[in-house]
Amino acid sequence: MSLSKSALAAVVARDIPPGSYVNLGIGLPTLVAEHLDPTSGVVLHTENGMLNMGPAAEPGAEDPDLTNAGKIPVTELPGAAYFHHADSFAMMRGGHLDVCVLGAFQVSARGDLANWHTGAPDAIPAVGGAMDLAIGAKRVFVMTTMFAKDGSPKIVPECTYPLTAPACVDRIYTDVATLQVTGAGLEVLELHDIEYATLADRLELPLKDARQ
Amino acid sequence: MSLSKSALAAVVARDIPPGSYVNLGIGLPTLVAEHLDPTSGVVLHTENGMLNMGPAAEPGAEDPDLTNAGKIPVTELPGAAYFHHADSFAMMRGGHLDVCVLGAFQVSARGDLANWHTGAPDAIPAVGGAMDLAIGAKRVFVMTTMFAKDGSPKIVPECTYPLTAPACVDRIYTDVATLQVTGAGLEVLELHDIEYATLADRLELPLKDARQ
Amino acid sequence: MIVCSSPDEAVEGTADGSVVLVSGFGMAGMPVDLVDALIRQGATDLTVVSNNAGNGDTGLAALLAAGRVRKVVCSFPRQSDSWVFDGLFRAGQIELEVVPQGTLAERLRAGGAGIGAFYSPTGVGTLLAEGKETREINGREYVLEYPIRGDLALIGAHRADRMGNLVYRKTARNFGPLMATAAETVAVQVAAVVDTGDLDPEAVVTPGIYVDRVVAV
Amino acid sequence: MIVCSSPDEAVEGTADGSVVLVSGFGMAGMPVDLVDALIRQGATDLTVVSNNAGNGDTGLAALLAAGRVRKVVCSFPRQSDSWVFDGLFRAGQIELEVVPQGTLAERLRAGGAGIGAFYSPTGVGTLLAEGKETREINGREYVLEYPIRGDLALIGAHRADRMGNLVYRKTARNFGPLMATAAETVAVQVAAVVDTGDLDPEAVVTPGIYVDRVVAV
Repeated sequence: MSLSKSALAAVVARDIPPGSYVNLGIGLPTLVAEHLDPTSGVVLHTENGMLNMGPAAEPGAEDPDLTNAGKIPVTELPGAAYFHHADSFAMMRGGHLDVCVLGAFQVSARGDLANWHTGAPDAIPAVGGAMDLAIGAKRVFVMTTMFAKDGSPKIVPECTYPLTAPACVDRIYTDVATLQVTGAGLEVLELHDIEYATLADRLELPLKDARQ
Repeated sequence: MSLSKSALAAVVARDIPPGSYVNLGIGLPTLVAEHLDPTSGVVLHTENGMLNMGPAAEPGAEDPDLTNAGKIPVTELPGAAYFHHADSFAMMRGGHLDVCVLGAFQVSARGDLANWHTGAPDAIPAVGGAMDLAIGAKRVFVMTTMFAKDGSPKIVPECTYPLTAPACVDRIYTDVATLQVTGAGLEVLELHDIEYATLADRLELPLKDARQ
Repeated sequence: MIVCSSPDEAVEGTADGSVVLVSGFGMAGMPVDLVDALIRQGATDLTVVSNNAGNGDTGLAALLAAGRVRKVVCSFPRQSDSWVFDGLFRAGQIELEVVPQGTLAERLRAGGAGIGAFYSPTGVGTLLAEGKETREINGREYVLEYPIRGDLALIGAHRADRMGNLVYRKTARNFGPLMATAAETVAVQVAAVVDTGDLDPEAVVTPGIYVDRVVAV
Repeated sequence: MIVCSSPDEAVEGTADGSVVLVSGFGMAGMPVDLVDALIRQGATDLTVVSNNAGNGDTGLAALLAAGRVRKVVCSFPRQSDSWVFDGLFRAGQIELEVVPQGTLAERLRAGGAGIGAFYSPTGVGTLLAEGKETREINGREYVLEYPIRGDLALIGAHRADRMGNLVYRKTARNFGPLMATAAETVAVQVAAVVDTGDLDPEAVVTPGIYVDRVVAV
């Protein structure tokens, strides 16, 4: 079976080195937090101005002044620090975050990311911190399903949606495969219940099998 | 008699509006603090990272972590705030200080200020915050003696020393006269024990008598 | 610095056509009472700079619904509860400038810090850099971004002292300290005004020099 | 983040030719023990970025006197007690780049914040802008300034927790928070290392993300 959302989050969590400073994007990436070993020393950053963010607040214990970037009430861990938006984004833009995990509409073979705008004529564009995260973190992980609901792949030769940032993605985690972006194209690191040949056939781009 | 340093400082203090945020430069301008009415609500900024600076520390009560820009131990008044250098100079560069009072080697008829470098070949250049203050404060007051020790005027048609900033000075307070810099040259606002004709004769530039 | 007796006093004199900076990330740090006062004050044809374009029906959303806003400059207008903005936008009744969140913050900081412009790597190669000047510096491409300043800033903070020194609370800090530096008139709503000397000078986030009007709500 | 057992451990591995950022305004915030350790460590041909060029015979002045510094980037080298630097400079044994104090601070901030360059009004029309690119923006002239980054930052702070969060004390804060963002390796000396959770999260000035090594002295 391809990976459930939770199982995919566990795979991403596995690959985050202990002690990393990490930003988890809104939506699917938020699930990664639940799979981080509390003893790993991984510190979560939320771009609305906090380091050492804790889990979501228990019902009834929400504090409207303490939310994550998705505006969900969260909690504070010992060693937390608060700062304003210019300091928070200086932290990102300046390359101080070790990893950020982002969702995606599309990722191209060279690591271009599209995750903020469908390009639909009636869409209201809303970028938030996506572009800052994509260019800022030392390593950008994308977490997504490999195929859209219509069956078309989200990993594409060239993005057709408007870009968030060119050539920014390091690794792509999907329900059926983990892919590494290299200067020479995409390498398959692991597969989940799919044959290599099947995947290669469904993606319209060259792949290299780099499974151990 | 021309004004003593202390009397000159009192004249400058008189012209600082109540409630102003003020930076007093190193040296002579520091004396202005002693003449500010404590009920005036004037708040002193020191560019090494503090607002609401108090008087110099009493002997024996010095704190090496609390100094002014001249590295003299000072004190903290209620309502003080500390900040780092980028925030402190953003405050200046961004035009948030109402007045700064600076010393001068020379001031030109159009308000060019030279106060950081004699231009002597063996001088070690040291600018500190002089250029930031000169371009940043809403109003720049210069406080100096009118004449150098050799009798030459410090108010000159063109500065011969390297500039701190062009056209930045609003008003010049000296021991013998207070001058306003205007788009049309210098206006004499008050004289201290010198005849207008004598002053006009000793300065090699046009003056306008604007005394009330 | 004036301690005002009402939010209405704090927004007095706002002119039509003003650029208004509104703090908050969603509702955290949103100065709802000041925005409500601005609605009563009546200024119109406003440009609003804020991270979002209103949530639900209060605060900024109410100002938009009252038809007072010509243009919104923000990073993230579209949310589950941004129906007021969505309706106005789709009806062509409001202008939108979308700015990456970090660039929005940095442009406000530049506005307050007297920086003429700066080169940012954010947005390079995207729709949001189209038409903007770019430059390669040390092998990396940057886009030139200009400061943002407001005529009025409306800010939600936690506590003020009588000199206008401010502290914020948790992630409600967000854009407040930046907007406080970048507007001609800065009005702040707080939960309490405390005596001068009651705030820790090491922990003051916005020094009073930036603050013109404070009101406890 | 490592809590080191000695200042020597905190400066281990410093390479010859490094750019070293040294906090402090005069002696306030000067990491004297780390600088002394750097002298023992032996790295040479250094470029030092600091507000001053050493005071008296300790700290930065001692590093200069030991002949380890090729170049100083600072705003104010000449002081009543800067005899070590003065002698080296007059003997042509050290290079000097003078930078206005606010520009020095802003260049360090830009280095930490990923800003490619910025336009500053400071220094326009002076010797210190000679040879630099200028640009008129909205009727005012600006000079283009580039970021400063270091290989190593040596910082004097007040307290750290075990995650590297820092607080400073009074005007000893000065350049520390900026330099902490702008170097590959950041070493900090503090009066005490406290337990994680003992610092007020609202009052942390330098978050631990910026800090690599801490030593209590």
